[in-house]
Amino acid sequence: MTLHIDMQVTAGEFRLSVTETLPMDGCTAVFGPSGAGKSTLLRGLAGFQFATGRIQCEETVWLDSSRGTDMPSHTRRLGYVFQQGQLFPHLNVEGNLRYAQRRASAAASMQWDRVVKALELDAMLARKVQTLSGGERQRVALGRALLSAPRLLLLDEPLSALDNQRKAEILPFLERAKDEFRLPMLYVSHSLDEVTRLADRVLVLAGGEVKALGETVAILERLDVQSLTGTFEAGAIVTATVFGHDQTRLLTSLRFGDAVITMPLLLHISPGQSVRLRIRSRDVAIALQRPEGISIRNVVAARILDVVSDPASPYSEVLLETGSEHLRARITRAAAEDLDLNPGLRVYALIKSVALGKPDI
Amino acid sequence: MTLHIDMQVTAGEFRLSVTETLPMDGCTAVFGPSGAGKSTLLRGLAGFQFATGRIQCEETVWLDSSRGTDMPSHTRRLGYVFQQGQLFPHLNVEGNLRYAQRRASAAASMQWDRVVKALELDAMLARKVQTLSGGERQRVALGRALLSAPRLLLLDEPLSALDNQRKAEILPFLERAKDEFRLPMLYVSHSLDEVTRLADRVLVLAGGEVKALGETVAILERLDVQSLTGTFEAGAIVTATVFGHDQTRLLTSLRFGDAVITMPLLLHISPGQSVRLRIRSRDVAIALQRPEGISIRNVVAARILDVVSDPASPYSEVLLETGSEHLRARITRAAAEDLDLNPGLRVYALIKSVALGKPDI
Amino acid sequence: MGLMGDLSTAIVLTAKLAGVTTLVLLVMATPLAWWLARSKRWFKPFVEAVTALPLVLPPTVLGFYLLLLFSPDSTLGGAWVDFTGSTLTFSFIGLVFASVLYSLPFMVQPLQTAFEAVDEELLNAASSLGASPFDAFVTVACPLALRGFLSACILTFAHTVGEFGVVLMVGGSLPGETRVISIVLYEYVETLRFDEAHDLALLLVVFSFVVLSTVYLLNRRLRFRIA
Amino acid sequence: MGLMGDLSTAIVLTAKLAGVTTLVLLVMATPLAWWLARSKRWFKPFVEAVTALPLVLPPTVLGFYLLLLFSPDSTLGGAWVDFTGSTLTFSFIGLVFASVLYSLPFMVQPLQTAFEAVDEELLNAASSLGASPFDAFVTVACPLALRGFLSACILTFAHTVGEFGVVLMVGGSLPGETRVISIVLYEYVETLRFDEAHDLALLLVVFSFVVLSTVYLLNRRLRFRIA
Amino acid sequence: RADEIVVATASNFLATMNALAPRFSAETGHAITVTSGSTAKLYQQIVHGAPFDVLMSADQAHIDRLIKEGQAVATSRVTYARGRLVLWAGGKPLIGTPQALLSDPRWQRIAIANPAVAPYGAAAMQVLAALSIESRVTARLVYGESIAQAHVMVATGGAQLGVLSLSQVYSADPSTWVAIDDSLYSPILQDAVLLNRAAQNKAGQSFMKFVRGPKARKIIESFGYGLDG
Ligand SMILES: Nc1ncnc2c1ncn2[C@@H]1O[C@H](COP(=O)(O)OP(=O)(O)OP(=O)(O)O)[C@@H](O)[C@H]1O
Ligand SMILES: Nc1ncnc2c1ncn2[C@@H]1O[C@H](COP(=O)(O)OP(=O)(O)OP(=O)(O)O)[C@@H](O)[C@H]1O
Ligand SMILES: [Mg+2]
Ligand SMILES: [Mg+2]
Repeated sequence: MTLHIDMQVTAGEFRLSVTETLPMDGCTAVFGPSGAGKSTLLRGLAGFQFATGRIQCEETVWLDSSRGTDMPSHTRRLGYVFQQGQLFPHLNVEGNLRYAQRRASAAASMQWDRVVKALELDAMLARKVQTLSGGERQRVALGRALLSAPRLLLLDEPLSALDNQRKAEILPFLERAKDEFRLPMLYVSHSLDEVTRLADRVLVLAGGEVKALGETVAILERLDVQSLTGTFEAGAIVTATVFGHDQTRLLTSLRFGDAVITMPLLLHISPGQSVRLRIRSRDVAIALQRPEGISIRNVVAARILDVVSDPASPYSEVLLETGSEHLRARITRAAAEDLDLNPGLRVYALIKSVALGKPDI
Repeated sequence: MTLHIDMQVTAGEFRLSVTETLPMDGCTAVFGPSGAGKSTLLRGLAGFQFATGRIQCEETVWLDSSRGTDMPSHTRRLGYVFQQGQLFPHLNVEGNLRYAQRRASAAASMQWDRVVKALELDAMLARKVQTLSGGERQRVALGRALLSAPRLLLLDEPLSALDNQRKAEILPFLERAKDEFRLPMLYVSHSLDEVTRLADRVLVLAGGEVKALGETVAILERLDVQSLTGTFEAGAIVTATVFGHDQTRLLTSLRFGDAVITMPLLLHISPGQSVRLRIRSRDVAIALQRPEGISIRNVVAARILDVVSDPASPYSEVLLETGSEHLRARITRAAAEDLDLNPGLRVYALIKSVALGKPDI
Repeated sequence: MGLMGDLSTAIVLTAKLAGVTTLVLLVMATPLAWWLARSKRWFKPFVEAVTALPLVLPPTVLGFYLLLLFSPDSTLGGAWVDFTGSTLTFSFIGLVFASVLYSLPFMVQPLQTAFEAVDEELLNAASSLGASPFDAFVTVACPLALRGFLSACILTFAHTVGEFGVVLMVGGSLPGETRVISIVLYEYVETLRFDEAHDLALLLVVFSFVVLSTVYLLNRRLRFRIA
Repeated sequence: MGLMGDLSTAIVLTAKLAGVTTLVLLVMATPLAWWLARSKRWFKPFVEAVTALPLVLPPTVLGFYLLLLFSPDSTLGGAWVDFTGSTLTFSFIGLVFASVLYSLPFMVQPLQTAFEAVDEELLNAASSLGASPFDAFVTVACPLALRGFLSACILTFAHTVGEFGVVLMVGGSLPGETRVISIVLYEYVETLRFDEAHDLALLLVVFSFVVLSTVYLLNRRLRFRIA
Repeated sequence: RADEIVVATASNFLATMNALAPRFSAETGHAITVTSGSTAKLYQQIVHGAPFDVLMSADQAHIDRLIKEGQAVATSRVTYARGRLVLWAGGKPLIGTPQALLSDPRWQRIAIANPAVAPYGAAAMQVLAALSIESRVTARLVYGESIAQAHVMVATGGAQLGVLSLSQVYSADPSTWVAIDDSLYSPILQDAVLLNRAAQNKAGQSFMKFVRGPKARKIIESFGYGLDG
């Protein structure tokens, strides 16, 4: 069950060349600077743009230019959310949604109520698409793609026009689409939080080439990737196991390495299950002794693996180990020097519970 | 030097009604949920949409429906960056930019080099606009608006299609446009960091009405506004005075209230000058005693003014006072209870220097 | 058959001819216009040129050549007689053939212009939703080109009503078969029956005005509802 | 004056008439088409209907009424004589007037279709950059409607070349003044000079084909460069 | 001193006129321009100020009208030709009486000029009436705008038989056409007249004289027209 890509697309002076095999489940984030070729990759996969090479989705060969195979887009069964929406101007909102629904299988067309409800499209069904605001338009585009019951969902910055509240509301819906319907997605986004939340793996593109592909955890920790993607949000991704929910204080306790940490309630995860958390370097502080009388609840014993300082930066990155997990702390160089932090030193990592909550997407 | 707005716009069932007077300098952020009427407000001001009421920009009456005055858009001398770009498809990138330049005053047309350089448009001047990526398109749209040498710049989510690195590169350019050319702007954005960075004041719209207008500092602290705008990034905005730069450790020290804090170097601000910092609640922790041997450098003595807890939330908001400044800390309810935090208690606010650095926009 | 009978026969015949011609062209020219709007083949400009050619020949001359083509002695005309048992010349069906050929550019050109204005990305969107190219053409391109269809149909219909050079030559002015209003009106003018000519011309103009206004009004209403 | 001389005079005259008519209509019909494309007035559909009316009258009949209108005895024709000293009928200028009227729909309709496809938001963008409505019309709407202009000009030009009913009536077939190719060709057919008719028709068709192909080829090149 | 005239000619006479014109110029030194159209069209143009000097009509009715309306010089009027009807089948040898030929259903389509607008058409209808074969023929008739168009219909094979003017087939092999007896229709007399604007025009007057002259008559006759008076 894989999507095998060995594709070249030429657009003017730009050349995209991608050779990768992606699993056909979960969400693959496509990450990279503006002009990297993210949209071009998606368009090539969808068959909107002339491509050469070979694409095979599960058993179906979409493209094989050596044999002259090139399945037309509409038979590839994919949903596409365009960067600019591309709603049909001659249909109203309901017309746009029904357009997709009517062409999907019967089973899929039963999604109607769920999609409409989740994206809060009820109130605008009768509206002309010309009268929608930027955010409303993108919600309709998303709903339309979901209603077409695709085998693979290609999303080109679907949430960038939405406000934080709407993003926070729609993200879980995408998560559900991914988990419940096992709908594989390729997700282009500039937002690290969206990616962390949704993506199982990340494909980093720059200059039309794949710079990295791997598990979200691993990729987002790589400093070279971070400089490519222009993010300052270095961090570590850890896997923790839920062992209890505190319904009064609305906290969930998790075991992570040797430590127990708490974070805002994760009700949908039952005890025993594990979750993935992204802990940003900037949210981690270091103490030499276990501090008392402090509001920071999560104090994790750890050992310093490395301290990376750069005289051109005010910061030091401290790499920590706790049990089998890694953490990163970004502190000022001044602090690292004053505390005399060195590899091997046993310290305490301080992590605010609040930082583990719903991310600020 | 003000922009006086007393305008009503009706679009289908939606009705926008705004009566406000905005100073014609600096940047006014327009903030609000999707569908709030932000674009409608800008379109009404630009004269793209039929509006009634009165708009007066400095001495010029743009609209006065009681007298039948309605200045056509092109005489209002405003720059507009559209949510969807709206580049001219029959011109290439240079053509689009020259289109604006040729219609601007001679003095303004000398901006060419600066604009092209700042937005890195050189390499794409000869390109067809159809071949631009989403982010490139928006950069051209921005450049075009700047080159038209407007008296007022209306920006409708100009950066939402850009990656973090580009955003970080363009923001300073907007800041310069605002400061050096004293170009007033109305800036629609969903990003709190953009707003904090650029805006002198914030106009909060919801359901076609102004919910709040005031200094960025004051507005962003208001909880009602925060729930309206769907942001979780509650915080406080403090004014601090620079008193020294440490060139080795690349830190700047600032006096703020009774305390001294350090943060990554702010070289462009000379000692004695003051800066505005937004300190997010989530970046502030509370300790009962001054902690030792900890990487958090900024430990500020403060007094608890209020603790707001909500049984439906795992969090408590702690409002702190230090000198004449206020701070907010978001901690878990559990921590607040365990530490027995109550109004009047003297505590220490812990603020990571890192959190004060370049924001994660 | 009285004069009024004659006239009303002619009116019905004209409406029928213009209607059938418009319908036939709608079916024939739409795919052609679509192809012209989307194709990138090197020979496309030449097809475009051929499409416009019927315009440059004076109607009578075009009629002359059509007569040659349709004549039972010719290959086409002969084959037609063999298959149908009746001649293509001096028959209603022959008139339709002639009008279709003559009015082709009026249908193709506005349609092509309208189709070219349809955003390629919307067709991509349709295909991502599972619409085949034909489906997308019918459900996206055509509705978006509605105004082009209207314009094309009006030009074609009106032009067929007004045309008489070709019709006279190929049709032979047979009452009830090929004698359309334009021929009747022509005869009035030629025989100096000015009063009747004025009346008929007025009738034609008023009727056309009413029909056209209605179409345009409906179009407006339609567009307000659709778009 | 030899026959060939006669023919070449007719060719030059035809080109001149079609060219002038197209130019005049370009200037006159463009603002009209723009207004029709953008206006939301209640009477717009009626103006649209009037614009299409010249089509429904048979050319000879239209010619007859134009003859009445242009005649020195009429108000318009008389005023023209008073002002210019020459008659409108049986003169080149009269032919231009007649052709302009007759070809109006062919210019207006494709232009209107093309203008309607121009995105309102792009005009807003232009005005935010300081372009007056006229400026935006010239620098944004017109280039975007390029294909509509091409289509309109070709329909108009070709139709004026092919038209002879009106021209014959209003112009009177005066060599060098009003005797255009279509009339010459018509006369060849009428006087049974079929060989000459074939030659001339072929010439006309080949020439038109070459011109049209060139225009379409250039248009393609142009579009590749512009868009 | 040479003058210039414009002669408006009925379409059916245009070919003959084209032969006459150079002769006239050579003889008198006057320049001549020939224009043509259906007689009705030319009449209307004259009424509305057309710059024509002479009208060569296909009938007498329009000349009557012009004279009555004071548009033409009555004294200049002349009958320059008499049209004759023939049957023609597109060049195939034709044998038989007009009556037999017209009645023969083998001719599926018979082209005549539109009787409403063309004198030749009206004459053709008179022939049918005189032979009492209207009922057998009418259903097979097709109508050309002019006698020339009727000829074209036959020449292209669209119609199989035509009631045409002798002048149209005169130069062809006589076995391909069958003349119709003059007594079966009232004579198709074609008149010419000098128009008012040319009343004082030397060239106009000399043209009227030329048309009556022997050289012109010979040419006219050579095109298959009869000559009366
Ligand atoms: N037809 C074309 N001709 C020339 N260059 C093109 C063409 N299409 C795309 N490009 C260029 O290819 C590069 C990749 O474009 P693409 O749209 O894939 O970028 P992207 O990664 O989606 O960027 P963004 O985040 O800004 O949307 C860009 O530099 C773009 O300008
Ligand atoms: N012509 C119209 N007819 C009906 N409703 C309209 C029309 N134009 C705008 N609206 C509605 O008015 C509201 C405000 O739209 P507007 O585009 O100003 O929102 P916005 O604040 O810019 O939202 P976003 O952040 O999503 O861009 C929306 O609900 C929109 O759907
Ligand atoms: Mg993109
Ligand atoms: Mg908006």
